[in-house]
Formats: sequence, structure tokens, C-alpha cells
Amino acid sequence: MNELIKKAVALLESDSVQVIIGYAEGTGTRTRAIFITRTADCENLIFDSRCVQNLAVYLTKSEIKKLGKPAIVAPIPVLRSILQLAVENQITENDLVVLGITPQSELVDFESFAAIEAFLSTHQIVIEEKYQETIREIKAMPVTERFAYWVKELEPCFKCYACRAACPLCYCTRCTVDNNQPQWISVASHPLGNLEWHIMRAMHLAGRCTDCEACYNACPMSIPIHLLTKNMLQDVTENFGTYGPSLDKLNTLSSFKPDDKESFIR
Amino acid sequence: MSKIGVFICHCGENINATVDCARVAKTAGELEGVEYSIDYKYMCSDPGQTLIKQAIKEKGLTGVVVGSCSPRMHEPTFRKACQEAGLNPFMCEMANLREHCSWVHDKNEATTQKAIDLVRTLVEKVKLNKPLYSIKVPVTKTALVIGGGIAGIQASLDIANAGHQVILVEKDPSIGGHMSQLSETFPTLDCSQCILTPRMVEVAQHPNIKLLTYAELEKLEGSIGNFKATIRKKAKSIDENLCNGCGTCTTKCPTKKIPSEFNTGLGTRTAIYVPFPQAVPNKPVIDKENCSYYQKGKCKVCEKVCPTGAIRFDQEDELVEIEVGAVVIATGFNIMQPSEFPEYGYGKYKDVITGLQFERLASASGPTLGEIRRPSDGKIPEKIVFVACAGSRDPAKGIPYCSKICCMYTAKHAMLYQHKVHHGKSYIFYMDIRAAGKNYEEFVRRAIVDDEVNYIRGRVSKIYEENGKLIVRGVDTLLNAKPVEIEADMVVLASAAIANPGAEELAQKMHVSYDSYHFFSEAHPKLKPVETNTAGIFLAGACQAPKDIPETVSQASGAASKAIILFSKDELSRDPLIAVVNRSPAPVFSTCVGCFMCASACPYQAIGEELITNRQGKVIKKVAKVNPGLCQGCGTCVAFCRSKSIDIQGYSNEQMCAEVVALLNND
Amino acid sequence: MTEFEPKIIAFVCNWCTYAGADLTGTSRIKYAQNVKIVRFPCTGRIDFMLLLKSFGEGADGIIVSGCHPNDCHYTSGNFHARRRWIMFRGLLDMLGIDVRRIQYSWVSAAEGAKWADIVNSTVNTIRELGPYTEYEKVAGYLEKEAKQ
Amino acid sequence: MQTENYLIRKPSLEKLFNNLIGSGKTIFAPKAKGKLALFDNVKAYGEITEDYIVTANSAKSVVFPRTEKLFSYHKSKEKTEITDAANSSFPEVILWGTRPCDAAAFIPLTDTFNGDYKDIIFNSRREKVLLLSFSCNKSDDYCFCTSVNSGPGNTSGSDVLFTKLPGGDYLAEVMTPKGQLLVRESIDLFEPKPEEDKDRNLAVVANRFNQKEIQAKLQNLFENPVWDDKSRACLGCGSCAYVCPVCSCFDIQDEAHGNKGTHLRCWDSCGFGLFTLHTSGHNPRETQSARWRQRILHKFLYIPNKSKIAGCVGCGRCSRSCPADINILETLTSL
Repeated sequence: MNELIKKAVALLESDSVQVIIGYAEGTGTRTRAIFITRTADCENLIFDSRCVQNLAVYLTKSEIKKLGKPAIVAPIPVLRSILQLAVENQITENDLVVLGITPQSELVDFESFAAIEAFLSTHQIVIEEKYQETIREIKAMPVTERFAYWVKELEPCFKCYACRAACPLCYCTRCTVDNNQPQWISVASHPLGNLEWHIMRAMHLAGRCTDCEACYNACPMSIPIHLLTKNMLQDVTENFGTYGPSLDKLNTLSSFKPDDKESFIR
Repeated sequence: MSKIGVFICHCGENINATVDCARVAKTAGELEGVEYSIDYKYMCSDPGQTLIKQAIKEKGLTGVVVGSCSPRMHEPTFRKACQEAGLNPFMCEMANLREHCSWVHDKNEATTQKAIDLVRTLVEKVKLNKPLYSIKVPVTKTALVIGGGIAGIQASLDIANAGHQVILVEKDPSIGGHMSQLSETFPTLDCSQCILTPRMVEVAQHPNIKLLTYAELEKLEGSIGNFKATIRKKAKSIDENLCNGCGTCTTKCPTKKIPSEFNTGLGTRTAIYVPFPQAVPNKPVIDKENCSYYQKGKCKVCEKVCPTGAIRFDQEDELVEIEVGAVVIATGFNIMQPSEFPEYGYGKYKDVITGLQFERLASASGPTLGEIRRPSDGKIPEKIVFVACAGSRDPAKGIPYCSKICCMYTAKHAMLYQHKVHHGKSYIFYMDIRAAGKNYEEFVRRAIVDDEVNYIRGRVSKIYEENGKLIVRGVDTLLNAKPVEIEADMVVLASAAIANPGAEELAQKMHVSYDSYHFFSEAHPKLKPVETNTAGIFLAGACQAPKDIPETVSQASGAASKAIILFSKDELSRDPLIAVVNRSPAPVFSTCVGCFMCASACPYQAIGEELITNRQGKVIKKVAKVNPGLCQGCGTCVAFCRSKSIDIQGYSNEQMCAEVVALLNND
Repeated sequence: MTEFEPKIIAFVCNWCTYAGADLTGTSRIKYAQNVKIVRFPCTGRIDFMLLLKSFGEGADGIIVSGCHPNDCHYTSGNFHARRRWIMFRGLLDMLGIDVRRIQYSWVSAAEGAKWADIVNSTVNTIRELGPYTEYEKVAGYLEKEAKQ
Repeated sequence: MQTENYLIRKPSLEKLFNNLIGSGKTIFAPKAKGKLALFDNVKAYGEITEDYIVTANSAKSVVFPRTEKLFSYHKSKEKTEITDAANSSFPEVILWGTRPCDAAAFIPLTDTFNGDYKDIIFNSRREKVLLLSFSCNKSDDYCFCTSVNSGPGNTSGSDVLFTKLPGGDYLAEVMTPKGQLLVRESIDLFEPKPEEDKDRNLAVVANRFNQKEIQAKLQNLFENPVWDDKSRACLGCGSCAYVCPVCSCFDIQDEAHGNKGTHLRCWDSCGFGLFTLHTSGHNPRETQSARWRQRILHKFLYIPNKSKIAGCVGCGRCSRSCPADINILETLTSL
């Protein structure tokens, strides 16, 4: 990614940005986020298929904001998150430079968020068939068996909240799980507390989730929580039309159509 | 520590017959935080209320639960009683033991247990109630009326006559609107201008009305009682103070062939023009698009001939900021161009015209001075075909709704034609005749019976020209769907009434909602037909949906009265059951993260932005802020807020959770 | 053994269903005692978290009810609620939480009889489904000794 | 106690397991879950995986559950009844397949719960736990046990340590009377000590730093750019603390249901912003770097100052599970 490095150097040299948020080699074969403030460090920038962490999460972290205006290395999932963060008034165009990366690993410049949206319109969110299949299998279980399946899957969850911390859209100052007036859901990590937490997390991402899988990738216990959001994404699409972050569209749950269809209200 | 009083009402035997009221009171007394509990025959009676008041004073109660009838019945009664005893009225809650319990269940243990559960639930809620106080908002007693048609005129006059200031904004050079274009009006056939122009003059002369013509709303901020409107006064290129309306300029202007908007293109006007002779104000404007000077840089004839030197070529648009307490939207409607229906040949054949064009032909002040003459050759048509629903009730190509006025004006048109051309023959193709209105059906009958207008129930499939005649092909569905063909001299299309082209943009500027047809939406289809979902903004006339003159005038008066009601007090007092955004200690200030999803969910546009700054004035964060003047307390934002940063007073998150927990845990 | 009496909580809006339930009362139409109402200003106010909480607190069934579409006192609260319910229901179903235990309905202020019918049919449904033991097991985890 | 060494043949190991299960013991052992191995309740020998360096979760939850009920209460207007969990009896638990680092972690963990206050519940649970550890024959870049007074064949903390020998049989080192008892109950499965050299069958874990030096350096490193540098990518989750076999911070929560409820001890993590947030709004550890510093100082300065041993056993779990690839070893070696 020489081009990326050159671009990063240029941005820092011209003081267009003060920090480059990108990927670098990590422990062993892993990659990690890197925050480059000096041109000399730009050569550490890499990009390849191992770079799956969603860097957009750093755009709202106060520690990173302090470093100054960022340029962010943004493959598709990051671009989607950037757009959704823009929709939710968390970032503005002047706040950052986006170093877009196409699925062919080409560097692409974006003049505006609208340009990102135009680009993403040709890269719609698609739930992979293997996940669709898993979701179908789960849904085909009898209801009590399905419940037991999830209680068991969620059992290892000890509420480290890595799923929340890694999600670019979980940027709340105070998460509702940490609210004790009232105590909405159980803080404790036990079957009910875990179930409630994951229901709440998924619901709070309804119509917002961009399917980056950061939550699942972050989970130290490899709990398939991304199936919940993927299922919701399918539900959104089925019920309210195709979904993807869009600057002029309202959030799925803060908007409605008078003729939204359902089959269960008497 | 809570000191709750529980008051269980027997409601005579209404509750006590199936619920063991004494036991409910006794059990309630054992609840934590309950200081006092008692049952009584009629809590709402004077002695009953006295019981409550005394207990509040003597026991120092901090909250009251009355277990009786529905709160929808007596909540105000008991809250008032509490207030009279010195307890904040919002510290009183009611458990519905009658409508939701004793009346719907038989007498048994489970019924009494349910009553106990309901009381316990409300006790837990009331422990978390907070004293609330009505919200006061000052009111600017000036109304902004947008649109100077009959709706805007009526609303302006009503509000002005009530003694309040009105600013009437009209986008055209003159007020009058569509009504000023009409010839006669149904069902009385009185001359439209004759009844309208005196009103126009009244507006111009009214001391409480400030008229801004050739002006449009640029921006609207603020909320009920305190809006700030920015009006763009488009450059008229005339010094209105100097112009005396002599009209010399308009007669001397060399650019004379501009199709007149007022005459729907059937007549012409000059580049400096007054739209019609009775215009108010009767002062010209220069149409820059068509003026030789503006387009080519030379001419200035008007400047030369003007006796008062009122021409101002260098005039620019002016932005005026005004403060108003209420807004009446009266922007009217538009006509769908029938050129969208090529089968009717509109635009292709000169003698196929719209209903509004026919109005101009029939008008004594129109281009033919009231004689019905064909636009093509000026001949008087011998046979004329009227096509109703030319676009209306046509989900496929036109609009799905009924334009409401066409049945009546088509009958009127045919009638006027028959009155003017006695030997002529008129035909009306129609789908259904909708003549619901006072004297309307009789009017249509008169057209059919007295004036021998031929009504044909069926639709027109094609109109084409042949040998100088317009061949109208249709079907008569009442004669076994027999095809009909009429050789007409002229065809009048009752084209659909649609929303104004700028309606959507205007609605967004004012944050009022609009329907899929871009008509402005009323706040409630039945009970709030003149209100919008934004408090303080009201609707008058056809901007809300197509309607005829009497309906428009009624609604305008309705909207005016809403504004007058608003202006009748110096400040607004509102129920404090509204949403609030939380505040927390620095450095967080509020847990709101400013995603503004609440704002997009709010049906009342009650959520705005607030910048939190530090002592140096630097913005730390942007959070949501509820405008207490606009919030109606639905709580949609509350359920929507992910971080629970917004809450609703009286139905707070803590209260609702406490209710759920109390209801489901009975030990 | 005594018959299973379902615990059912109803979340209703103030303007339509609460008033409709008042009408059930004034019309003296009888229904089962199992359902107890919590009053909300609008269905738009009804947080999915409260439904979740209800199961956690031992509800066997839940009724959520408000104004018919287009009749919302606040014009669109019920439309927002409907979207939320669609999504929430889908999620619960995915998780194996028995969606038959939540009855959503539109009951207007004039539909006293419908309210009684909703209550009775929901009570019957829940009676047939039996106590929500699977959820109780999860919720009551701490009551039985933790395995770890 | 004098260490007793035995040989246990591969098939006998399974028999030993079956004997234990047969006697009604609860056994926690590594179970495969996708790419991970997790300590979980096992009922059959076949459920156990041998393919792991360390499990993703630590074994600490058998003595320090992530949610511990301390007492339950029921209150009425007159009185509040309390049922104290300290009076209850806890189940006997066998930890099968702990690594030497896991076993070693029980030492600082037990210290923490036996400071000024001797935690009754913790100790009751601890007494009932038997640790049957297995020496490491594999290691990875994350392991640094040898730098924190442990090692791939370290016996401290274990009741019995098994070391796999070439051919699949095991050397069993019985370290405690509890371990002895276990062996006695199945003595027919154990054979005399083999002549094999234990160390040759252990994984190699290089020494990465000197713990004493680190401790000394940290005395004066409270303000240092290293904290910012190494924690910049930190997302603020609690994963490191929750997989750590030594971390023991907890939060007290009440779960109330009307008039009754439970008083709980729940895991907490210094990685969370809320961990030190005061009611006033002030947060003494305002940034993630301050929290990372706390984590390092606690383990390598505060705990060793107090109990002479580090609050870390070099298992490397925190680094492996960190979603941002923050590596504790990297921080320690760059001090």
C-alpha cells in the first residue's frame, strides 16, 4: 500500500490532518489499529485482508479526538459506519479525511459523505448465505429448543462489553445497562442478565447496524451475537425495504410509513 | 421518606359490590411508605374530598393514591383537592378500581386481589412522582398569514378584527388568489369578484393588517407564541411609496405579448404590470424575466413615462424579520396540467381548455369580456363538452383522490354557457355527481332540468380534431356501455386540484407535516382539522385539501379563531407532562450524545439543539433540548432514546418500571 | 393442585385503549381478572425494555394496545410503536422467546367489547401455553444455587 | 508435604476421570468451542479437549463466580429477613486441565480475598476445589509465565500436576494432601514414578523480563508517555480483566423485585470508564491510558508490594483476547 503511505505522509506534512488512523502489524499474524502522528511512522501502515477491525469506533473516542483531526483508513465496513455516524450527527465532513479502500484494495478519495453514500450504493449490505442458512436453522427449531440454544450460547458471556466497546455505533456516554435509575436490566452476568443485555444491544442497533461484525470479532468467548443483528437486518429489509446507511433517510425506527405491514396486531 | 395516603372509594356500591374495599384499604396500609389508608362511600363527594385534604394536612402526606373510578373521570377533581390542601396536584394518582375492576369482574377473592394489585402499583408509582408546575410561555400577539387568497383574506380580517396584528404575505403582486379569477360562484351564481374585491380592499385598508405582496416565507424559527419569520420581499422594481398607481407605465410598456397568468394564458400582459384591474395593491411590478431592460439592457420606457419617478431598476430583494405568535397557512392549491393526458389533446388543440380557463372566458373582466368564444378562432361554440374528473380519481395516471369542486363548477360552467349561448348544446361526461353541500344537489338538478345540460355517465377515451371539430369519444355506461361520439366546438377539462408546487418545501421550512400529495396535514383528521402538528401553526383553505369557497372561508375563520384564542392570554399555560433531556454533573453534563434520533421521531418538532459550553464559552457538546412550548407529552422520544437521556414527566422511566415491578410482584 | 392463573400485564395508551377499557367497564362486559393495566400516554412511549422487564419480573403474558393506525392522539406514536414492535417481535422470535405470549392490538375508545375479547382470548392463550417456566428458570437462576 | 510422583497410563487417566464423575463430583475441564477452548462443566471424558495452550476463560470463576449471591432479602413494613449465602454449602469442584499458570493464579487470588477481611464465601468455595493441572507442552508468543515466577511445569497451586510423556502416558506429581486423597481413592490406576525427565517434555517459554526490575521501575513511572502510547487503541472493554485468572475486582449490585431481592457480587473491570466514576461527575481515571496504567501498576507494583508475588501469572489471556491487540508483554518490555 505504497499509495496509502504516500497519501498519509502528504496529509500529515500539509497538516491537513494531525493523525492517521490505520492498520499496522500486530502480535503474531494479527493486525491492529495504529494512530500515526509523525510522517516517519507512516511506513507502518498496511492494508490487507487481515485488517478487519472497524476503525470507525475510534472516531468517537475522546482519547483519539484529542489527537486532532484524523484521516481514517476505511474499507467498506468502516465507510458504512462513517456514514451511519454522520446520519447520527456524531461526525461532520470537516471532522475527518476518509482514505477509502475498495474491495480491490485500491485507494479512493471521497470529497464528501454524499460521495461515500454514492460509492456504497454499489456495495449494498448482503447477509452471506452461510449466515442466512444458520439463521434459518435456528428459526426452524421449536421455540423452547431455540430458547435453550440461545441461553446456552450466551452462557459464556461474562459481560466484558467488548461487543459494545468495539461497535462504532455504541458511542453513548452512558449505556442503559449502566443506568440504575431505574435498573432497566440486570447488570449481573447470569442467564437473565446476559439475555437482557443481548436483546437490548441488538434492539438498540435495529435499523442502524451496518453488519461489520466488530461485535463478534471482539467477543473473547466467540458468542455468535452477530446472528442477532444479522437477523434484524433481514427483518428490516423484509419489512421496510432495503437497508443501508443513508444521509437523507431517517433511521428505520425513528421513521415510519402509515402503511407499514404486520400480521400480528389484532 | 414517602408518606403516601391511600383513599379507597366504594362509589356507592359500584366498587364495593364486587371489591372488598375495606380490605383493599387495610392491605394498602401495610405497604411500605403508606402512612394512611381509608375507604369511604364516595371519595369524590365533598366529605370524601375533605377526608383527603385533612389527611394531607394532618399526616403530612407526600403523595396520594385514590382508588376509585377511571382517572379519565375524576383525576382533575382529586388533583384539585390535593392542591387545595397544599400538595402539588401531580403528587396524586388514581387506581382505576371501577371501570377496570369492579364493573368487569364478579365478586370474588381474585377481584379484590386485583384491586389490591392496582393500588399497590400506583402507590409505587406515586412514590416516584415529582411536583410539577404548569409551563408558561409568553405570546407575541401578531399573526403571520401566508397566502392572500380568500382563505388568507378571511383569516387576516378575522384576526385583525379581533384587535390583533396581522402580517399577510402573498407571493404574487396582488392578493385575491384563485377566487379573483372566477366568474360566478356556485350555487348562487353571484359574481366572484363582486363579493371578493371589497374584502381585498378591506385588507389593504385595515389598520391591523400589514400587507406584503410579492413576498415569500424564507425561514420560520421558534415555536408557538414566539415564532421568528424571515420574509423575502422580492424586488418589485418600484418604489411603492412614490407610485400612485396611475397605470401609465403599463400602457406604455413595449413588451406586450406576455401570456397573462391571471387570464390563464388566454390574454396578454406587459412586462411592467398589474395582474388585473382590481388588484390590491394596485401598483405594478416589473417582471424581470420578460423586461427588455433587465434582459437586454435597454428600454427604460417606464422610467421615462413615470410621472412620480417611482421606477427602481436597482431594487434588490429584501429580507424582513418579523416576530409572530401564530401562523396561518393559506397557500391554496394548483391545477394539474391536463397535458399529462395526451388523449384529451390539451395543448395540442387550442379549443381544449381547462375549467379555470373557462372561468376566465366566462368572466366579465376576462379576455372575451364574458363572452364564451373559442380561443382558436374567437367563434362562439355551438356544442361544448365538459369532461369531469380529468385527472381526479385516477390512481393510474392522475391523482387517486376526488378534487371535490369539479362536479359543482362543471355544472356551473355548463349552466353559464347555456345562459350565454341559448341555442348551444352542452354535454358533461362524469363518473359520479358529487353534490354534497347546501343547495348543491338542487343546483345540479337545475343544470340538468332547467338548462338542459346533457349528463353522460362515462369517461372520455379520446379527443381528436376532424374537419375543424373536436371529436369526443367516450362511453355512456348508463346505456349498456354504448360508445358515444360528440362533435364539439370546444372541450373543457375539469382538471384535478393539486397541491402547490412549492408546498413541500414550505412545509419543511415550517416543520409541518404533509401528506403524500403534498397537501399540508391537519393535526387530527376529526378533532383538529385546522391545527397542524406544530403548535401555533394553523391551516386554512385548499392548502390542506381541495375545498370550495364556503368551506375555505369556514376553515379560515376556524384557523383565525385558533390564533385569536392563542392571543387571548398573555402567556400560554401548558400541562407539564412533557419530555425533558437530563443533566448530569460535569464533565458529562448530559448523557445525551446528540444523535437526534428523538428529533426525527418527534411528531411535533419539539426537539431542538442545545450547545453546552464551558466557562470560557467553548462548546463542549451538542445535546437535544425539548421545547416545552411544543412538546405534547406523547413520550415517543423517551422510548426511542437508547441512552435513556430523555424522560417524560409524569410517566418517567422510573415510574413506569416501578409500576411493572409492583404489578408483577405481589409479595 | 390449583389451576394456573396467568399473570398478564397490559401496556395501553391513555387515549384509545385505556378509554376503551373504561367503556368495557361502563358497558359491564365481564372479563378475566388476570390482566392488569398500566397506563401510558401513547403506545409510542412503550419502551421494549418494559416488555423485557415484565418477563423478567414473572409475567406469563403481555398485552400491548393503543389507538388504531391514523387515530393516534399524537398523530404518529402508534406508527413508531408498530415499527418497534415488528423489530422487537422478530428479535424475540429469533431468540426463542415465545412471541405468542405478547398480544399486540389496536383498541379504540369505542371498542369496549373488543378489549374484553382481547383480554379473554389472551388469558386463554396463555392458559393453554401454561406458565412461562423456561423464562422463569432463566430469571430465577439466582434463587436456585449457582452451578459455578 | 513430600511430593509423591507416579506414572499414570493414558487409559488410566480416563478411568480416573470416570471414577471421579462416578463419585458424583462436579468437573470443570477445557471443552472446544470453535477455535477456543473454554472451561466448562463436563460429564464425559470425550468432551475434554487437549488441544489448547490455555483456555480462553480462566478457571477463577469456580471460586470467584462472575455473579455471586451474597445474601437475599425479603422486607416488609416491620422487618427485613436476610438469608446469608455464607451459611450455605458449596459443591465440591474438580478443575481438570488447568495449566500451571492457572493453578499459580489461585495464590494471589486467594491472598486478595484474605486480606483484612477473610471472605467466607470465597474460602468456602476454595476449600472445595481440587486442581488437577496439566503441564504445558505448547506455548505461543503471548506466554510469559517464566518471567513471573511460574513456568510450563510449575507445580505451585496444583493438587496434582500431570505431565504428558512421549507415548502418551503421564507423570503425576502429587503436591497436596487433597491430591494424595484423590490418588488413594484410585490407587490402582497409578504406577511407580517413571524415569523420564520431566523438563524435556515441557514447552519452552522464554524469559522476557525481570519482574523485580519492572517492579522497581514502576515506582517512578506514574507519569510516562508509555501509558498513552500502549493504550491508544484500547476500546475500554473489560475483556482483559475478565479472562485474567488473577483479576478480582468486583461491584456490588442489588437486584430487587418489589420487596424481595438479592445482594450480588459481580465482576468489574478497571478498564471500564465507570469503574472510578464519582457521583460528582469527577473521574480520577479519566482516560483509557490511566486505566491501562492502573492495570499494570496493580499487577506489577501494588500487589507485589503487598504480597510479595505479582498479580500476574503470564498466561497471556488478556493479550490474546484483546479486541484491539493490546499486548501486556509489549507494554512491560517497553517500560
